[in-house]
Amino acid sequence: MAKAIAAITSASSAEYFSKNLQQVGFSSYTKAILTTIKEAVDNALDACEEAGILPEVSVVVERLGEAHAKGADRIRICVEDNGPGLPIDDVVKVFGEYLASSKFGRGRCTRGQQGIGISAVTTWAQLTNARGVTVITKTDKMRQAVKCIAEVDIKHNKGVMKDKETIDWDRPHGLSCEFIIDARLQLQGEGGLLAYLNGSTLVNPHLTLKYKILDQDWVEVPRVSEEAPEIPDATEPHPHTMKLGEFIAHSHLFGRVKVGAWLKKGFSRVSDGTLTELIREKFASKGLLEKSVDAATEEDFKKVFSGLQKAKLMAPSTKSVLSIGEAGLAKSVQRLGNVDFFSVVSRKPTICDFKPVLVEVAIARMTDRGAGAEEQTATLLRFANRVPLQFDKSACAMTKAAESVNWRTYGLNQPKDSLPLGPYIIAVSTVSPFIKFKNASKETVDASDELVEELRRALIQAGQKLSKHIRREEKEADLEEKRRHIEQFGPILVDGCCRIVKAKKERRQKALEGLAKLLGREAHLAEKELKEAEVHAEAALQELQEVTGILPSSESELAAKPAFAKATAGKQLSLEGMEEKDESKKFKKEAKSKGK
Amino acid sequence: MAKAIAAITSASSAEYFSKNLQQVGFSSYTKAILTTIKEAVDNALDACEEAGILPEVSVVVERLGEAHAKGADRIRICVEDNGPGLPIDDVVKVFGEYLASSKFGRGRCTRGQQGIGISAVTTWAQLTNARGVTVITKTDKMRQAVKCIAEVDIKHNKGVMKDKETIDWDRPHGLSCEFIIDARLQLQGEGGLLAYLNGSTLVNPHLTLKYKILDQDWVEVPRVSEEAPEIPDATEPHPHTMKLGEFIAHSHLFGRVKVGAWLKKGFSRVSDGTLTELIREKFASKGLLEKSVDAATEEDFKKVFSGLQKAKLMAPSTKSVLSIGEAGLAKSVQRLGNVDFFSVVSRKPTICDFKPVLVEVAIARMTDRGAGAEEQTATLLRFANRVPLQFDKSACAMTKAAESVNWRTYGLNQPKDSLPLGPYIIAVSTVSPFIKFKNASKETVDASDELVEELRRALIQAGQKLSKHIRREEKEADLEEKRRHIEQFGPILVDGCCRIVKAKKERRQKALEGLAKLLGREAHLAEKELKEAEVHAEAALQELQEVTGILPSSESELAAKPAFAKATAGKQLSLEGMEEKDESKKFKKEAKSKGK
Amino acid sequence: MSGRIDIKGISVEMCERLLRDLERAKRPTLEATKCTLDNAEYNPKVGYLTPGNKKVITELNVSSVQKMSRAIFILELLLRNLEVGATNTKREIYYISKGEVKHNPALKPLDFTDQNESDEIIDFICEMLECYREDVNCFANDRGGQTYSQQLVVVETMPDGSKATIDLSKLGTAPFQPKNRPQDLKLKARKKIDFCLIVESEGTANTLVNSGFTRRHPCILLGAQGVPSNAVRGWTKLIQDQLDIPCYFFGDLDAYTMQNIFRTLKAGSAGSLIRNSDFSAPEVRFLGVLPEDIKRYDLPDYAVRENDVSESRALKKARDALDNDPFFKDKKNKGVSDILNWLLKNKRRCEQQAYFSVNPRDPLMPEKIIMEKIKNKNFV
Amino acid sequence: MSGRIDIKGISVEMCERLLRDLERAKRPTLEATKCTLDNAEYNPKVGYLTPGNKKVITELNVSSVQKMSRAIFILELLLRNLEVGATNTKREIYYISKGEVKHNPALKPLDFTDQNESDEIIDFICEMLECYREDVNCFANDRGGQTYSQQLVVVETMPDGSKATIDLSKLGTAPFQPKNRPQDLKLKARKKIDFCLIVESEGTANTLVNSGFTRRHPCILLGAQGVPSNAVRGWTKLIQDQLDIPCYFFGDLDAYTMQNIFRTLKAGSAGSLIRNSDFSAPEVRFLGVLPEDIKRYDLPDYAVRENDVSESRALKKARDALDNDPFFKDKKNKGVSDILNWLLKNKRRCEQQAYFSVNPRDPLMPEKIIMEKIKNKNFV
Repeated sequence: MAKAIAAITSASSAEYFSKNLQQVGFSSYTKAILTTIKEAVDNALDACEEAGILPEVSVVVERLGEAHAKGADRIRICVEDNGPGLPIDDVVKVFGEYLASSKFGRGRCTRGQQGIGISAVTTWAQLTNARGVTVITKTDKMRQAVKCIAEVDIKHNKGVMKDKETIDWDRPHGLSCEFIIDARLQLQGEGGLLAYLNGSTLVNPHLTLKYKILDQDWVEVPRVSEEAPEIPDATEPHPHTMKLGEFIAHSHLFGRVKVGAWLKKGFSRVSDGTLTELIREKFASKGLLEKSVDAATEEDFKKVFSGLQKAKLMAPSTKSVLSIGEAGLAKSVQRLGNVDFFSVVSRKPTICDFKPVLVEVAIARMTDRGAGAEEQTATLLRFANRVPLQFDKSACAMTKAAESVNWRTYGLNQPKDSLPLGPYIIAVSTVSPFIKFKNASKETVDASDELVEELRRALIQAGQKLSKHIRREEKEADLEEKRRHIEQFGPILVDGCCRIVKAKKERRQKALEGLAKLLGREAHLAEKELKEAEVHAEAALQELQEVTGILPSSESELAAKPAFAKATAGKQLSLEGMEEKDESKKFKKEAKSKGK
Repeated sequence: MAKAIAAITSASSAEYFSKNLQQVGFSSYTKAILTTIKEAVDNALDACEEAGILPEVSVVVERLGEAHAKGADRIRICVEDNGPGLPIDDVVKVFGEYLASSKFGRGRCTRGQQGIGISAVTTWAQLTNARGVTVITKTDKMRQAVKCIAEVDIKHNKGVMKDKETIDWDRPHGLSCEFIIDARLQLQGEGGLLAYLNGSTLVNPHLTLKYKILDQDWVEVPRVSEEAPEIPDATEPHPHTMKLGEFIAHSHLFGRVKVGAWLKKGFSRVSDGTLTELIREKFASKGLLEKSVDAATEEDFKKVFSGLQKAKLMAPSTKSVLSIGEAGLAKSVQRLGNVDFFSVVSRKPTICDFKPVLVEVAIARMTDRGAGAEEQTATLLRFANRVPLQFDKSACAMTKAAESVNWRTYGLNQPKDSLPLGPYIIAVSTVSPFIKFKNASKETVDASDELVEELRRALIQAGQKLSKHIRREEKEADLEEKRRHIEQFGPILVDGCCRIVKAKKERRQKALEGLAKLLGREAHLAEKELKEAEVHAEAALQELQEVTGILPSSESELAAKPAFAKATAGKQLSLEGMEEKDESKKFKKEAKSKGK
Repeated sequence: MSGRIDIKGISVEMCERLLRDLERAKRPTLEATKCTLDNAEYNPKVGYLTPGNKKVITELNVSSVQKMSRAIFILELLLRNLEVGATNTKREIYYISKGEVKHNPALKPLDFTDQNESDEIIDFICEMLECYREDVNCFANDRGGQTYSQQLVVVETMPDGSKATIDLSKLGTAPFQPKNRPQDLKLKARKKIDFCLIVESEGTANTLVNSGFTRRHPCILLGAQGVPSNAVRGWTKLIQDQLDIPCYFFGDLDAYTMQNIFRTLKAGSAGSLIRNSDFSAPEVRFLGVLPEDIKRYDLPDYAVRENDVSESRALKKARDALDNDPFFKDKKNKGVSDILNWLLKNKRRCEQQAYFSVNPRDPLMPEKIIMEKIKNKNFV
Repeated sequence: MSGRIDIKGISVEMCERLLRDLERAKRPTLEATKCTLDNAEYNPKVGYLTPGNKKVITELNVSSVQKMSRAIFILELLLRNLEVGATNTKREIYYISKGEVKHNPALKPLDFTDQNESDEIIDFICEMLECYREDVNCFANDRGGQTYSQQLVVVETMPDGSKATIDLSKLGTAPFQPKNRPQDLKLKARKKIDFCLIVESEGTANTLVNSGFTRRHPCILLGAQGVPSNAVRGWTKLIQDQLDIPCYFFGDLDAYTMQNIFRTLKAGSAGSLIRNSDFSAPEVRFLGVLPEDIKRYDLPDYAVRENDVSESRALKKARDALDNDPFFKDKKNKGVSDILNWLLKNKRRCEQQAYFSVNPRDPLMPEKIIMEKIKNKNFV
């Protein structure tokens, strides 16, 4: 009755991914370009930072002609960096083997994590154009650079090197990779290449980026920070982040140490006090803690694990997260275009879902968005470990948080449950050694309640800072309006009265003077309020200067015309009573009830 | 300047997936139960069908207590089948190794494809409960069954067998697997376990399913078809579905054959005529086609590939897709509950995005949905290769197609661009050897325009069939109304006229008789229309009986009261002029303009 | 008026025919004049919209039996009213029918669930009998038409044959208010009357009278109060026919005024095709506001708010009217359709009160402009 | 009317004060009576709503300087009108102001962008001067109040001292139409007049007159045409005061009629606190439809559609009125507030035409019911 059973064969991960490239960023020809550049740039930046080098990255996108496939062009993409270069043996691993990585599961805030992305790009090039990646590499130990083609042996998930040759390359070290792929270029829009490039410069103040796209001229965006970020080392795992199976498996990494020692050394936040508590609560005996890990039974592990889950432990350390910093953001934000004013917030690292997370926000008001910008939705830029996320934004934690903020409180227009309107850029950066993406193509960060709340707080603080500027603008407009009113209506009112009572010219003159005094006094009051607002802004500027060492671009204009000061940054505010304290709200209500 | 570069290490696919279990169906505790059962049942059904065995599957879900983790229970899940069983050596491959499969990339309509799912379940059990899966297997070659524990060696992506023992098992062959996991049971709702179980029985008419959930009694849903579906073999790839790189790689599988022979043998739809065309259009020389594949240069391949892309080829064969069939669906739909009437449509296999696809639809009107059901949104069940899809429905091709149909045309209520309202179940099944899922957890089918259009046509046809029933119900109501009208208004009209013309009693009587004749004749007409509608329905029933050998459950009632006949099924309709021909639309308009 | 046509006779005849058909088991039909624009004809010599040949034929069948029964039922009520000389509004008819049903449960199926239903039946009856609503003693509210004149004398012959003579110059500041039926009125002029001015806004009519317009000019001045009621339409017709004086309409420059107010006053409406002969005054001319007045008098005008529902509907209707309305299509009314075209093209509008802005210090300026326009034949 | 109060004097005084303050650089203020319900007082002996002590004080500041300038500007226009005796509607005033601005660019800042803005200023002026709109020669459309009587004679004294005498029995079927200002009218009765009946629906008033109500009963019958206009309110007040006859209001039984129509006729409105003394007739009684009439005459009534926006708003307003409206709170008007309470409790309504259903074959039935109710003092 039963047929012969088909043989079971093992496929390599390369086979899996090559069949499922849509899951790792190649679901369309337009995304193919973006993914290719993104993976190459991510690797370049990671390598530079790892090596403590200030990155200088160039990107070239060239159209070679029509592709074989309909709806696509043959596109050449070349990404070069001044990083440490790859030892020649590593080239095929990095470009030609899936899940080969120096970073896999290490719990650090690097952009790349798992060693899939760039191998997928090579696969895409192979599939669409029958040729892998052309790599040039030079480390500082090599006298000449090596050029070769790397391909994926899909059947065996192994890198293959072809056409290796030695060449001269006029730089001490670096890496260049060139892909020829079927793809289609989208320049503008949220999912466009420019959004990616701008986003990358925003969250990487230390990056000098050059790019040449099709027939356009080279563009250079110089770095605004001379410090390469220090990527913190990973910390030991926190027991509350583990599952039982992982816990037991973890013990095997430590060989013949005693259980007690293993617990203290192998985990964060397990102290002698914790061990005492385990004994007191009968989750472990003294004897067990003295036993070798190898000798512990499964039952032992289960009990200790249960005990640790119930123990009150300090939250995990947040030392392992990397911060861009307010200073860097403040400088970098100026590279986005003509910035009218902006605010930046760098939260303290915190724990969400038992994992360390750091959230940073920059909001900038742009002056070059043209007519109608006030009615358009603000631009939201999302970053995960300093990589721009450009797709599927609606389900993302960062989008949800931004939509949940009541931006009207800060003087912005906002449709219900939506992003605010106006020529604003809202950049949200989430950095964590353990970002939970919703899918393998890393486009959306899973929206856990804790993470959304943390993001929301950062956005609220940035909104509060921003509102100081907006408030000052309103005060200026108000003063202006008051002056206009007086000039316009005063004489009309006095003249009308004079005609009705048939008054003489002298009375008119006197009344006009009286009126000017009266209303001038009031305008004076508004001027005083404006002054006060300016003093606040000045103080904020001062502080910014102390933090960053620079003043925003329009510094000179600022000195000449203090009423139009341009930037602020501040220390992290306490959140207590935040909503109540907000004064801009009150101010707006008053403004509304007037003038009717 | 540059730091030491970290070493590159290779991770196994097991490491990758175990770090990313949220991508393969373990993003929440509730999904964990569903994914576990789904993967085990999928494997059971695939194995039975492969072996030509009518499947009998049992599912047990038991709560063992609280889990270590908050918000979860310790759940035991056991799935048993009467399939061919696994040879003992294969057990660890299937349960303990990622990407080990008999089906990987074979282009057949099996439920499982890539060998990820069940290994992920084992991983989840290991992670949350420090123990893999307990398997009992017996093939018809084994005298006794073997019981063992299989686990994943995550570091090396290898299956590990533990505690192997021989036991007695009272069945000729079969497989049982038991997982103990941290999870949480959701029974009701779109994402609930019952929806999964009901869905599975709907699209697997040949399946007998037994289940016991927590403390509830055993439920048995017996099969309604005695034929195990024949899973068609894969066909050779079609050149238009390939990318250049794949095309070249494909040549290596064929050794030393001539290029011409390779093209004809290695691909679907490449004929002698195609080769002639290639020569005529100068994409290949006669010489090249006579050359051995091994001797062809990359340039040769590229030219031939271009030529094939430009050549007009027949669409790929659709022989490789599997059909549930209208008969099977018609029987299976009765297992959903108390079905009032229903319609089923099994489209011919077709090509979407160069890949063979078969779409089938069943729509049933339920009588047991309680009050308010008319205002609730109809239930949409989605199936991909006969596996229920339960999450992320909004982006799915099947949802999009169902929302795009104008259900009002068929007598259903429907808010704009939404699913229709009412106690209906709309089941849509997509079967294809190459279903493009949006993510690795296989919850959403990518909505390409071609696929959505094909789905839409199937739904429209099912709607048309359904509308016959709805139309008959309207006709019944209409006849009733007509009779009521005559009785009520006739005498009033005649009396009024008589009073105005001061007519005598005799005239009144005569006029009333005349009126009765006149209007009676018309009611008679309505009765005739109803009869005709019934005859149509009868014919459809007849046809159904021929196809399925059964009549729907309410057969006896049907015989007694032909006006309330209950089911229909029909041959595939031509789509030409479909919208124009639709008569129910016209009918409804008339009904509206009446009675005013 | 009640004697204009023999309602009773026509009704009996119709019911007789209906009954005869029924007796022979023949399907009876009711014929009604189709009162819609596609059955409206315009003969420039006649000057108002008349019904074409299209009939709405209702055949007795299961779907129409309710409507027919209701029609006969209401017809009986109306005939009774005519017999005793009672009059009613539509709403009263609705309640009378409620009372009939209450007193006779056999009529229950006829019961109207709201007034719209009985109104529809009354209209249907009028279309069948080709009569006015007033012919069956069913009257709408009197509205508009308040009239001032120092020369006009109205003589009404009462049902008892006596005559009432009303000298409009003797009413103090009070106006004469015409009724909804063109009563048996005879109009006389104590002195020569030069013209009749119909003012769209009742309020502005008042302002003109208060400022002495009717004292300075031998004329008749009346306010239309928006879309002219039957009273205003019939009354203007009487003035035109009996006094043979030029009539001018002074209103806003906008699509709504041109189509709904002026066209109705001058040529009747599609809904009242049967009545237009007595309820339209084809000689009325449109005095303004004319498009050229905006420049000539530097009037403040407005852009049509195209996102305003009613304004954009009026524009759409204007476009339709130019294509389909026989009144606007006839070259005799080119002046009026030119204005519609201008409105569609320029999307501007100007209100009649804009004349008050010409010289704000001279309250008589609007009067002067009106007289100047009449003198210079500056109207269409 | 124009001489009722010294508008000019009050205005000059106000401007003088304003100017004097300005000369001293003192912040001037303008005081206006607060015309809202929370400043309405009701003294049962007076019988209508009067203003309390609350004033709206506008102090000159940057925010109010525009409003004040506009007020003085419009005031000047109005004073000019009074001087030359010109009258205008609100819309005309709007256009006159447009003209002023056009001719004098210095006034550009005052320019109104739409009529609402100038209307608001006119109301503000009236509240400051504590005068009627009519006092500053600004008139609304005449609306409603068409009056029939066989006994009433109206004598109007014209500005030139001459008198116009109008005998309502001599107008044929035409009504007497009162104007929006309680003119200098003297009312006389040719024969004894028993009562005055104010009918909510103009159409039903007509039906009653047509059927001979005014011929059979020595009375005055007038139609209110919905919410009573100033004409109707002032005219009813004149009839009440000069003829000293009982006045009855016959209208629908619903919350809207009780609050917006009957209350306004009897005691004025909160918005017109200043004018109520001349524009309300406190002796008017509510004849029906009374809640008990529904049973007594078996009238068809309706459930209030609570999901209808306007009906539910009327109910909500009724609830507020019972809590806050001094008219409804005073025990003198308990009968009326009992009806409001009944409406709130039962959520039913009944239209006045329901009387026509009582005996559908007798066109005089509504008249009989009305007379019976008057005779039996069956009113509140």
